[in-house]
Amino acid sequence: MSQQPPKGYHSLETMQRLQRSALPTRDEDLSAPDAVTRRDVLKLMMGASTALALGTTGCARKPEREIISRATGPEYQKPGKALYYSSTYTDGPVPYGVMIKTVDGRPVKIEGNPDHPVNQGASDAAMQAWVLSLYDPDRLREPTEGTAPTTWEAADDRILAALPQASNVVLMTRANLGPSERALVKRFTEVCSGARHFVHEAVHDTPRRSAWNRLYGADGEWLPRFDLARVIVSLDSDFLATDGAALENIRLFTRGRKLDDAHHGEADISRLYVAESAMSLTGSNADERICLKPSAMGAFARALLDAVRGRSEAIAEFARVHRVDEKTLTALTKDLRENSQRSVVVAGPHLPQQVHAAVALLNDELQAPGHTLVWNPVRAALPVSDPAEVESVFERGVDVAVFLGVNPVYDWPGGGFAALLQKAALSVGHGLYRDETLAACTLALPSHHGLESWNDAVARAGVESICQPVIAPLFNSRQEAESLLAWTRALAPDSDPIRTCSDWHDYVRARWQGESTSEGEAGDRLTRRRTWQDCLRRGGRFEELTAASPPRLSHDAAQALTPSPMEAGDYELVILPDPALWDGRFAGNGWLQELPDPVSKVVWDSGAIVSPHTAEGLGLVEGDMVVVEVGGRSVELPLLMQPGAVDGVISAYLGYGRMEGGVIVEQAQGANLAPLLGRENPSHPRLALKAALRRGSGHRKLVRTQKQFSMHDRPIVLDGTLQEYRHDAGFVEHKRHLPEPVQMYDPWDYSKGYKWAIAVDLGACVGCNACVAACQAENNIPIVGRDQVDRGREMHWIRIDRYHAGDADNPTVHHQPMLCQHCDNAPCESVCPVNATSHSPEGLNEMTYNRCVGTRYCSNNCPHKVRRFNFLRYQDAQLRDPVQELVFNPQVTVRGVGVMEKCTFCVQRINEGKFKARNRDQQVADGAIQTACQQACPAQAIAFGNVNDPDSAVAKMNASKRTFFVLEELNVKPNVAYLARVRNPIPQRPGHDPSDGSRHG
Amino acid sequence: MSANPSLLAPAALTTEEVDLRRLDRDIYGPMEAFPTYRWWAAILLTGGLAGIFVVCLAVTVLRGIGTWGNNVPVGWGWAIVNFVFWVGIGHAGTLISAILFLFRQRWRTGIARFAEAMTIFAVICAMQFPLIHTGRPWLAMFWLIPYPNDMGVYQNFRSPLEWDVFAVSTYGLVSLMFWYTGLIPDLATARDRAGHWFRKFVYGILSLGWRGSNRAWSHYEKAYLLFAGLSTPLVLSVHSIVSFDFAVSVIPGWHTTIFPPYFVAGAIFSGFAMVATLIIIMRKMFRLQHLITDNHLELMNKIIIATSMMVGYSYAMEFFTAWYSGVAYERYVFLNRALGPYAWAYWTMAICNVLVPQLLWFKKIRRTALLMYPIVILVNVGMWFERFVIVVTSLHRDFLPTSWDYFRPSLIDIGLFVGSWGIFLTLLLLFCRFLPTIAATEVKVVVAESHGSHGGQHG
Amino acid sequence: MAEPSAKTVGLVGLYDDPATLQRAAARVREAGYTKWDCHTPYPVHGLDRAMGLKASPVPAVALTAGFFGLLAAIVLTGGLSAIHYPIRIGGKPLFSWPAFVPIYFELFVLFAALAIMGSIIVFCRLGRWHSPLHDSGIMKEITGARFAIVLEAADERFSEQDARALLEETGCHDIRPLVQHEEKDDAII
Amino acid sequence: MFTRKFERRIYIAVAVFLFSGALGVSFGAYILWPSRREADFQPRQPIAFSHKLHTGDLQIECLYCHSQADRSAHASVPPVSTCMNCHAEVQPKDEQGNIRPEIAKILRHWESGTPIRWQKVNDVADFVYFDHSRHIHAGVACQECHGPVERMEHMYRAFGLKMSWCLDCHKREPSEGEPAFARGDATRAPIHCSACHR
Repeated sequence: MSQQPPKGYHSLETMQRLQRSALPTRDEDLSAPDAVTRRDVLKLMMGASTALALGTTGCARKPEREIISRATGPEYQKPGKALYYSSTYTDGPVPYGVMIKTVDGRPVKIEGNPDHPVNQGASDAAMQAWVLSLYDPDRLREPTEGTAPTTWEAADDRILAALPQASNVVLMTRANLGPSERALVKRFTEVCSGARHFVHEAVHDTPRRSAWNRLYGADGEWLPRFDLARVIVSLDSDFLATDGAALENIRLFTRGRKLDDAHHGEADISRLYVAESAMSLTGSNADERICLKPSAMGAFARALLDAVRGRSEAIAEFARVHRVDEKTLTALTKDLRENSQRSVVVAGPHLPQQVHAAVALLNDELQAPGHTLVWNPVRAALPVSDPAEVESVFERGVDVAVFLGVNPVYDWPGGGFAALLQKAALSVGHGLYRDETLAACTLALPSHHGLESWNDAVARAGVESICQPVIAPLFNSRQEAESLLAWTRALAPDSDPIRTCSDWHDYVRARWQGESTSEGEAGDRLTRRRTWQDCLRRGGRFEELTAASPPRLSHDAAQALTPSPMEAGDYELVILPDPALWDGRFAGNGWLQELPDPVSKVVWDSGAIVSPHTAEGLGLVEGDMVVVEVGGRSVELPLLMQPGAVDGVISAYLGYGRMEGGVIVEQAQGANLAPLLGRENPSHPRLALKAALRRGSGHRKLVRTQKQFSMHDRPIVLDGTLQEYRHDAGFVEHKRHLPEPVQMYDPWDYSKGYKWAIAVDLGACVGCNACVAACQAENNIPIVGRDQVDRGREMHWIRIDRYHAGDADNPTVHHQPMLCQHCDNAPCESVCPVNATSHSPEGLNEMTYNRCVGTRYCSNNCPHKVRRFNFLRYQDAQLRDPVQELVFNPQVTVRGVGVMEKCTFCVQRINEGKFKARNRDQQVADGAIQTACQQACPAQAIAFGNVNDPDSAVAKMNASKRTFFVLEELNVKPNVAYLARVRNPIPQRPGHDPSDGSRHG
Repeated sequence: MSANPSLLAPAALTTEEVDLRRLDRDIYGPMEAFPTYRWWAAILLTGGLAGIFVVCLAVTVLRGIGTWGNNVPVGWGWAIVNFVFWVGIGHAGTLISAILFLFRQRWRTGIARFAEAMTIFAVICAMQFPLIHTGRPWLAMFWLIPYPNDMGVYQNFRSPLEWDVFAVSTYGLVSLMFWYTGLIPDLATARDRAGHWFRKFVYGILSLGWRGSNRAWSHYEKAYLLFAGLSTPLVLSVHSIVSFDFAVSVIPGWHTTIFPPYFVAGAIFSGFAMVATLIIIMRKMFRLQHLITDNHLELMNKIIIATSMMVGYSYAMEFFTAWYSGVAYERYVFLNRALGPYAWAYWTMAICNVLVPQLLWFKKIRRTALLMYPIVILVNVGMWFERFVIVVTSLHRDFLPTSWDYFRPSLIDIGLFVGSWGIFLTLLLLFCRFLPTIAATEVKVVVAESHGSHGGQHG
Repeated sequence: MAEPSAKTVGLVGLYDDPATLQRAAARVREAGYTKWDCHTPYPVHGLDRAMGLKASPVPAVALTAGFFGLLAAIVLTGGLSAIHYPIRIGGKPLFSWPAFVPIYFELFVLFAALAIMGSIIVFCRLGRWHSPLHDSGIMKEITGARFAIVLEAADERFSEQDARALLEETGCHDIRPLVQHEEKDDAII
Repeated sequence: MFTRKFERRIYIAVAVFLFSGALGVSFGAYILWPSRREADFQPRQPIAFSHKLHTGDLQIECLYCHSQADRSAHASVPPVSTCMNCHAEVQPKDEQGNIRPEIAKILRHWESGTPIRWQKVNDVADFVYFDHSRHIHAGVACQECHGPVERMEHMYRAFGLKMSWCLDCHKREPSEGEPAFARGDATRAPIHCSACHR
């Protein structure tokens, strides 16, 4: 060490270059200016990224490794550095804007696109899980005819041989086709004589949509502005989860409930009334929840209407007939009357048209349209075709049936589509998996994943976005639209301009460039190209939705719809989309299967949800198999007892009981509810008013990630009412449980440098699970399967704890995201014998996987039980599979068997942000580092940052008077602060404490 | 210092007139004869059980701890229960050889050797479990030991598990040395009695050339006394430190200062019960009833009932402390123990450990091997359940109700426990075959003195 | 029994009860012998005094070793936790000595115990397997419950006649010369 | 049977056992000592590229080829196109007038567009997240970890790159003028676990 080695690069020029590179670059949010060349690059990169992935993931050391130096360096791509591409998530019911993070040419994480006006950077669980399905090994990898593999040419030949002669061609697609796809479908039906386009969805809002069509004479939708409303009334509408654009609804709803300690005396937050038949996510966030059967919803809306119009006895009568607390309804009426223009009533899309007519009248009475309701004339989804019409077409015989991305054999209302399919001479299924429909079709054609596709989407008027591929196709697949384009081109006459369209990418781009020129005369090639690139970079074309001229309500139509009382049987059945799996299209996605249901916490399965009283009445316990019967068709599934459900109402989720589509689908339990979808009730297919429920045979345990829902009088979630808060912003102080802490040692000093912390606003969190899925995607968290969850070995680093309080039949529900609290006096650290978990000077509780020997003592000693252990070789199979392993985030170690793991506050992101700042001799700016959960959260309930910076968001939240820490009485000094939830129930009635029993003196 | 010998020591520790040569014959005879078919059958059986251990261990290491019943609130299951159980059993031997030695309890000589051997085998069984319960035992076996390494990382000496490494290995090593020290003169006798050269060779090597020189005896006796003096705090500390695994944590039901004495009392309790369980069979097998007499059994039973009362007191005290603390979490844990999903385990423990031993108040039962046998068996069962109750019921419901869960053992859990019995009994059978099961030299002193043929200068 | 190459290294007197042995030992000591010893099947109380043995140094050795163990423990725990690689653990200081006490105790005991074991081997002269006592079969009689006084020829007072007379005087009826067969190397077996 | 000779044999046996044990352990430790074992690794490379020639004799800066080292966690190995920046012109020939074989290899890769598969020389375990840019910005010279590359005809691994070796540098007390000194940190670089492991 006598002689310093010469510093090879430290010439003057190098230093200058170093300083130059310290300037901010836009390397992280570059989208490709020229996508055609980039696609070639992507193809090239596939091999390299596989090799690199082998190198960068996994705990195991591989002795000899290669560095592959390409012939030419790809543009923008830096090894190990993330590149973000904007795109659109189109698999769900509502198109959302996304930013796709790619590392070394492979997409690894989906984030919301902050520029997209609907989701504004937020994401939901299905969006987060989108990337997993890209690398699903169960995807259909090549075209097949029957079970034999075939080629695209052969398949095309067969189809094109059949199409020109065909007189009856059925083209069945999803509802939310993008504008380009809609145009192409139209062209197809034009060039292919005898072709009819049908739209199929199992979950749709046809009752509401057709009601609005009749009431307003236009095919549009009302978008509620929950942020502007002071009184929100939901009639069986789960708008925070499955009804409408949930990400936007959550954002607006929580915006309407923001609190500011400085003005706590004038605090005014919205009051949410939910009248519902089962405990939904929205109902769990209600300030006042009214248990009501679906059949009573129409009467309820009419009673409210009458009461608001001044006939108060109507509501009293309704309360008496339906045994609902009259005081609540009276208060609701009063609230509505006092909040004209500031209240909104929404009704669930499955309810019959007459309910929507009454609700429309009510909203009109409240002057909601134009104030708390905004009219959107362009809908994301096409209207769904009438199943009876489709069936009649098939009954007459079909020559060619083409199914693009739909699975009617599984989810056809009433079932029995497989028999109809037999009547097609040639059936062509085009999809991601060999699902039920593809398995039944003559030709099964593999589709591109959305991340391999060009596409566009329209979310609403003025919000059009582009979907661009971020990886070359993994398999021998072809995009559905590409196929349709190929067939259209082949059938089109020579003069048709579509003959010149080379591929689907060209088609989409031409449409976008064509439209952008229509506005002006200039329109030279360069401008058009630049506009297209701008849109691509930004994710689309986003304009503010103007409430220019909302249509007027036709009172005649409303009156025509109003009467007819709903007749109900002993049991009413509501069929709901699964919050994670939707209609079953995501059933092959392990992350979503293992995502706990936000209300029941059931995973990998679903049951018939009934109230405990109903179950007791039948002498059944949870897990007993029951038969649900509607009109002679029945489904057997386990009973799920749900406090808060209404007696005599059964609710059940679609999306389970899939028969074909790979290992995950096969592992999942559950029954297919589609056969019970409306035959008898075509106008409201998801609501059966006359259902039967009887004991089935056997028992199947419903596996939940959480078994206890009572808080056991412990000060875990603290909450208060708006009254309390107005009186004293620091009301939580009286409920905290804080004995004088005695500490033997002097505490460490964390006041210098960074001190990372998280604050969670329980008043904002609605319990939607987006954070859980985002964490799973970001941190390489394994899927463990139903059996392992049953044994209590789920791996989620962040979970949403749900507590019930108050009335057992209609409980108050609290959601509490629970993650590693990064305690400064961490009990886990001092018990680890090998120093595998320790504290950083920045306040992080670190978990060093490679040092861990797996004593599990840390987990035992964790009071919050947030540590997770790799009991088995959960990741080994995935690591061995060259396709599946691509999904791993290379910035996070993949944990092997016998290793403890837990939330790290996304330390990979902290380090990345810190290094970036430090390389530029700067401090990390507040908000520059976001944890995955924070980034996904649509409610913006989570803040992360440096508490030593008093201006940081987290420091401000920590300074709130509502702040408390979970189990702070143990003096573990958590770094995760919770802000007490402020609920807004009807102001206190004498002799009744509206808040729950989780009180502490 | 020395207790009144008449309190515990009855007059006769041997039932028949025994001269020293007869004594040697009785003690060394079994190890010099060819093994009986019964021995072969027994070792085949226990060896088979030990084989189960090996198979279950292989499954565990290859597939992971997930083959057990453990889950996230209950991170420790049967492995740690078994560890504490075996360590507890491993207390009787050192206690008999050290504490009773210091208290000059002469009756200890009859059972000391056997109990010490049992201690060592129990500690061997015990040491398996903390190692194999780790997720990555192939690393844990190195990384828990402070040796120079290229990582630059060492151990966390604040962790009770690291204390365990030091405590249990020190205890095992010291017990082994203590035992071996006691064996040296007996090995010399075995050497001198040996007929076959190989036997002579092995015992000769092991006895280190012991010649019974009084100059050696002088040092030897002093050293033995020191060993006893050192082992006494050691034996108390080991189970105290094992109890720290729980007491140092924050988990309600674990975080309690009563644990060290409670654990030590329990360890003595279980240790004596186990000694009684095994020695009753052993003395029958080798016809040593005249050396391990009913007096011995009665004395052991007295200690068993005394420690049973201590343990019972601890059980009661835990409830009192929980109630008196006013901490909701503590109160809940104890109510949950007695009334929750694991009430069956709690009451099994309470009945076996507190109620059943009360029968030992009857002299008849104390002195009849057949009558006391079921009692000591039940004490063994009860003490296993005590550890189960402590480990599992405290963990399965702690602070946040959302993480509460239930623990069910798997077949592998059961296999490992049964297999550890196989290891223990195999070692014990080998011990009975190859080493003197009674501390012959010490018994000789007692016999000589009780015959009144000693020098008379010393009492 | 004695062979031509044999060399008498001492004289053994065998007794049948420990009381006689004690009296004899006192007698031998009074006679001024220094290189002699008693061999007994078990420790005979009072014999140390009869032989005039000094107190054993084992306790001092054990205590010293114990303190070395303590020191080692302090250096090990404190040095590795606070100096070599200071890692923050559980909000405790780097040198949180109360948490190290169990290790201090254990290493104290371990070192002391190892020292005792070592002392036994050294002071009791173990690990010396060859001895004419074994070859002559005397050892067998001792472990078989007889008692012996061995007067070594190396003692300057030793002469076979005097020694034999001394032993006879103490009431010994079984007096044997102790013979060493230096060359008898094939004695294995 | 226990003669002096026998005893001597036992002593010898014990001594041999202890000695060979000690020797075996120390030899084994020496052989297996990770940092020693992994240093000096010198794999065969597909092209006999000389760092000595390029960076030593020709004084080409490290960052010319490893262009991401100051901006990214990975230093990056240059694509063939970077070689061609010079070798499009610089094409030394041997006596027969043929382009030298190693240069010809590059040209072949360039023309066929096939990647070069280099053998990795300096490597750390997967669970170590080493960031080149941080080290370069902190003023650590390349040679401190990679050894005297400018004198390496054939690239080899100069250090074992093991954790205690990293810590030797990280643990140093910061001297005046270093950023850590200004920040008031106790050590020159972070020594907490998540600095490198995540």
